[in-house]
Amino acid sequence: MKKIIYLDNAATTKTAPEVVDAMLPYFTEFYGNASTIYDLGNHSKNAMNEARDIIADALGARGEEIYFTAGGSESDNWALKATAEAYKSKGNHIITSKIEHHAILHTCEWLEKQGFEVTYVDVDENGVIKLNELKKAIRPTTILISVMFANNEIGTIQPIKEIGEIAKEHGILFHTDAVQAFGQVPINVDECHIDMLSASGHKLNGPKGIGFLYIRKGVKIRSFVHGGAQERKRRAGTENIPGIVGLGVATKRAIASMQERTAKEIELRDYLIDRVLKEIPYTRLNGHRTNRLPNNANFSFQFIEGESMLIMLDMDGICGSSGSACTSGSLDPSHVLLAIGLPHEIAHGSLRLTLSEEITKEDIDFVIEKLKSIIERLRSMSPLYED
Amino acid sequence: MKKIIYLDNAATTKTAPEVVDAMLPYFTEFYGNASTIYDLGNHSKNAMNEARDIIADALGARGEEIYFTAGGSESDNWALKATAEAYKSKGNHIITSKIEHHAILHTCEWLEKQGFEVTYVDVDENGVIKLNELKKAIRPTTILISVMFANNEIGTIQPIKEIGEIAKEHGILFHTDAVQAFGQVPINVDECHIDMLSASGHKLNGPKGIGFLYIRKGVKIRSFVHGGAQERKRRAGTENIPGIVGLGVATKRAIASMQERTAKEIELRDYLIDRVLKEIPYTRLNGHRTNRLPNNANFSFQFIEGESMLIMLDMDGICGSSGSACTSGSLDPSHVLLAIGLPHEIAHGSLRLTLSEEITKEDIDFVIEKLKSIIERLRSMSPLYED
Amino acid sequence: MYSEKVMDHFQHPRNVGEIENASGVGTVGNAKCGDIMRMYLDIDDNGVIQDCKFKTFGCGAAVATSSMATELVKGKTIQQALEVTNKAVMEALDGLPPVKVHCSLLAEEAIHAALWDYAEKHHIKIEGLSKPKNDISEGEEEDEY
Amino acid sequence: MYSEKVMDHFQHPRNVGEIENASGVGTVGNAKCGDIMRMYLDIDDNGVIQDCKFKTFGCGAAVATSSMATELVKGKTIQQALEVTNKAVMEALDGLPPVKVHCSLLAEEAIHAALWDYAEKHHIKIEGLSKPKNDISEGEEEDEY
Ligand SMILES: Cc1ncc(COP(=O)(O)O)c(C=O)c1O
Ligand SMILES: Cc1ncc(COP(=O)(O)O)c(C=O)c1O
Ligand code: FES
Ligand code: FES
Repeated sequence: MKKIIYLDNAATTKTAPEVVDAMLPYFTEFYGNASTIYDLGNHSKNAMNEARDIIADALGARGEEIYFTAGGSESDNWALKATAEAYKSKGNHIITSKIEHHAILHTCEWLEKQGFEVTYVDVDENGVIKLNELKKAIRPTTILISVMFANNEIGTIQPIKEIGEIAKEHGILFHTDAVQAFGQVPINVDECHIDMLSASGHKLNGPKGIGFLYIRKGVKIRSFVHGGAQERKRRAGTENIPGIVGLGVATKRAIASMQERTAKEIELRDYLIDRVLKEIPYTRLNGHRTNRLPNNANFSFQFIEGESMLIMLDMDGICGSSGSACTSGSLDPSHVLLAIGLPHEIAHGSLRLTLSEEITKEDIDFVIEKLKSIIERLRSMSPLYED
Repeated sequence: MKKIIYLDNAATTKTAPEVVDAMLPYFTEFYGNASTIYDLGNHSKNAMNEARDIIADALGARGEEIYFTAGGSESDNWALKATAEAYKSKGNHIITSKIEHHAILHTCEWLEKQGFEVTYVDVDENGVIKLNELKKAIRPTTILISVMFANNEIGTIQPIKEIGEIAKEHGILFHTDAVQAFGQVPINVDECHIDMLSASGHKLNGPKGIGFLYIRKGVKIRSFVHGGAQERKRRAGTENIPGIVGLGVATKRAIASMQERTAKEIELRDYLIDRVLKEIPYTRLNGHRTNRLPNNANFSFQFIEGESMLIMLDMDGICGSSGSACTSGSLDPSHVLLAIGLPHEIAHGSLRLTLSEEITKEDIDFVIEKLKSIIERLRSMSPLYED
Repeated sequence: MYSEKVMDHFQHPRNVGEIENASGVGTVGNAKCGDIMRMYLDIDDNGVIQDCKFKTFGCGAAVATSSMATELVKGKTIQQALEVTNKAVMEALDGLPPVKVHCSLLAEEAIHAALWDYAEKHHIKIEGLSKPKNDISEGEEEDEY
Repeated sequence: MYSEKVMDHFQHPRNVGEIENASGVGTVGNAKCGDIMRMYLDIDDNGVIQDCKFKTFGCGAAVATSSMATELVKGKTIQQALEVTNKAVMEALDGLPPVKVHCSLLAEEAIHAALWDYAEKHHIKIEGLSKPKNDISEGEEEDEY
């Protein structure tokens, strides 16, 4: 098999071998249902609560405030729909941003159909939410503000603490989609006045199909998945113990290695950004230059289209992603790139490269060389490019 | 570690080693996101669709009618809530049974709060739904009938084909919670006129945290988890590839071994039932004598309480479960046992033993001996028992 | 889920049984979980509890709290026995899971019921003892989600 | 997701480039995905397409269908070229994923646009050719869930 340079860690990550090792006994040996009374079940319950405590620690929260879900999308759906349901007698207005993940945006659209009103606050050209617009959007009927911690496409980190303070000041609940941020940047739910927070295991070298929602004690959110009494009666379904154990170990690992790992990633990321901007003409960086996720670089190359670029990169063993229409189920260009002001045709030619701790300078050099020739080739084919 | 006789396979099962083996490469080697364009992602997509086809085959369905979820509870919530939403202009009435799993019942209660009307049809003393009551419950506004394929506590298998025919005749959608039945008894969605079917991986030696909802082509159910375009835009969330692969292999395995395995289980189950009924006085069998899940035995022992019995069994290395109040988050006695007409104090003293292919006659003999002395001991402590 | 002490009292319950011609017998039940506890007291002329036995239809915690409660009241005066509250029993057992707190109330109430029976039979009034309920369900509301 | 033939035409696209003083040039775009295709035709006096080149700003399928379309029309008469529909191009490529069908329409329309341009320049009317749209978006509705 040819060597693969995997630069799509914002899409998903490799499950760390030590995470898999930790999960294994819970498949075939300690497979008991955590809601049972016998020893085998207790073993599961203890393992689960250990993971809960690890995660709570990572956020400055308490174990009983962590609720396991099937991933980021479920956490986002839960946070929005079930908060709206619980607080609808207080008001029907929700504030979010224009650059949220679809798990938030499509949920908001659904809520609009149920009679809720949603304000989608603008971002500036770096993808930072406009705080003055956010403040202006607040109404007496506003029950929830949901703004992502860091954007999945352009990597921009939001002023979460300021948003939390605004929410607190107005007595409004604050949810943040931290699927991209958890494990990558330090987060403290008290300092940032976060009432709810979504995260997903597979973004931090944990398993797929597991995530959590942090719910501050006292928040009266309803259930989203109704049924059994699991998760303190708030989220039904037999607990995914191997997944939960894996998420716990992945969290421990991500937190322990965060400083060193992200320092290295930032160095490589900046090297990549600097060289690409200097060596490839008609190129721009998307997202905030410094206030971005340690591993995220996002470029727009004029005159070319994303999918073709991705296929060519793949032929060289490089995995990247694009805000391009063609890669997702939808054909529209990325709403995030449009929100930061890119015209359609430029939004189409964007490339997101997201690093991991395994990426070396040699990898980056290789990628830059390949990228240069791919872009040259595609431009020579493009009816938009005349030089 | 002392030998464990695991007789709680209705709660969850051991993940089969070959299932785990099949999953492993998808954690650390083929970890690509199935929604991406590069080879690594295609690998995931292909593995996923292979699993989809295996499951579809098992049901007589087509691959594109299988939608992966996080488990039985999510499937049940999805089927009910999002069908109700999609068909509410047609009507607001839903029919189900009194002995459904909480994932159905609590979802129905939630729907009632949203303005839907739900009829909970009675069952007879064997736990079989009363078909004449079901028919009488049908109204012009009935949009959905949801009846479980087999009951998780008492094992009774429902007349699914008859229900499907009634539903079809009246142009009503038919959902069945087959979480306990899938992989244990043959199911054909066309023969039974099933429009939607829920199942969960961990009940058939597959992994926890993965399940599916079969949705017949043409059924206009909405999304439950909104967000990305996964699962033909119907269920958002990065696909849990290891889980999906595991569910595929587990299904293949369960279908291939079904005949031989269940024949053996039925023999042992009947041996267990016969001996217990004969050798322990004041004991009754719950559920239908023959038309029950191959691996399910459920007894009520008068004058004693379930949790104490379970703890004592556990001390002998035997894992069982109880319809007793005390084992779940709730303290109410099992709604299923009450529905088949048991008085409270007898419902409290029930014991469910669910076999697997690994259980031997020697295990059953051991269990019966232990059970006899435990029940004697508890009865001697009971203020209700006078002999 | 249970402490070692609870498991010990569950596995080796002290004072199981009945006392013939007991000075006082009390039976209480909990409609919430359907469990029932019966307590027998043998009280001497000085008002000292000489013996105490129980029968319980109930969960592990119910058995363990019955057992511990009998141990705690034995040898005590009536007044001292009134101080054997559910909290005292729980503490002596190194605690109970939250969902099991009500089981310990069963034990407290069973003692009270047996003392009440004694008082009625002897036509005396015990300071600080009010008529025990037959059903000790707290009626606490569960959170709804 | 793509067939081998698509990948081949994507990796080694035939006839990329421009034709100076082409007999006909057509540019079409697809608002839905923002992609653009330009087709150049060199048509001789007998109405036979001697050469054909393209430039495409678009996805892998757009590149491959452009390439295949140029191959298919080369050497054909104008009337034969009109039979190179998107279906014909797709078939020649061993199919496209459903979400990519519209990309092949881009190729069909680009040929039509180039022929239209040729007809206008030469003041002739081509049987069966109607004025091509600039934007070939089908406007098909997506399922809503
Ligand atoms: C009949 C039935 N339905 C639904 C469920 C819920 O499945 P899960 O716990 O996998 O979400 C179960 C098992 O717990 C069940 O037995
Ligand atoms: C910001 C953000 N939110 C939510 C999600 C959804 O997470 P998942 O796919 O694990 O459900 C993702 C990733 O896909 C994400 O990047
Ligand atoms: S006494 Fe009923 S649950 Fe403990
Ligand atoms: S041409 Fe736009 S997606 Fe293919």
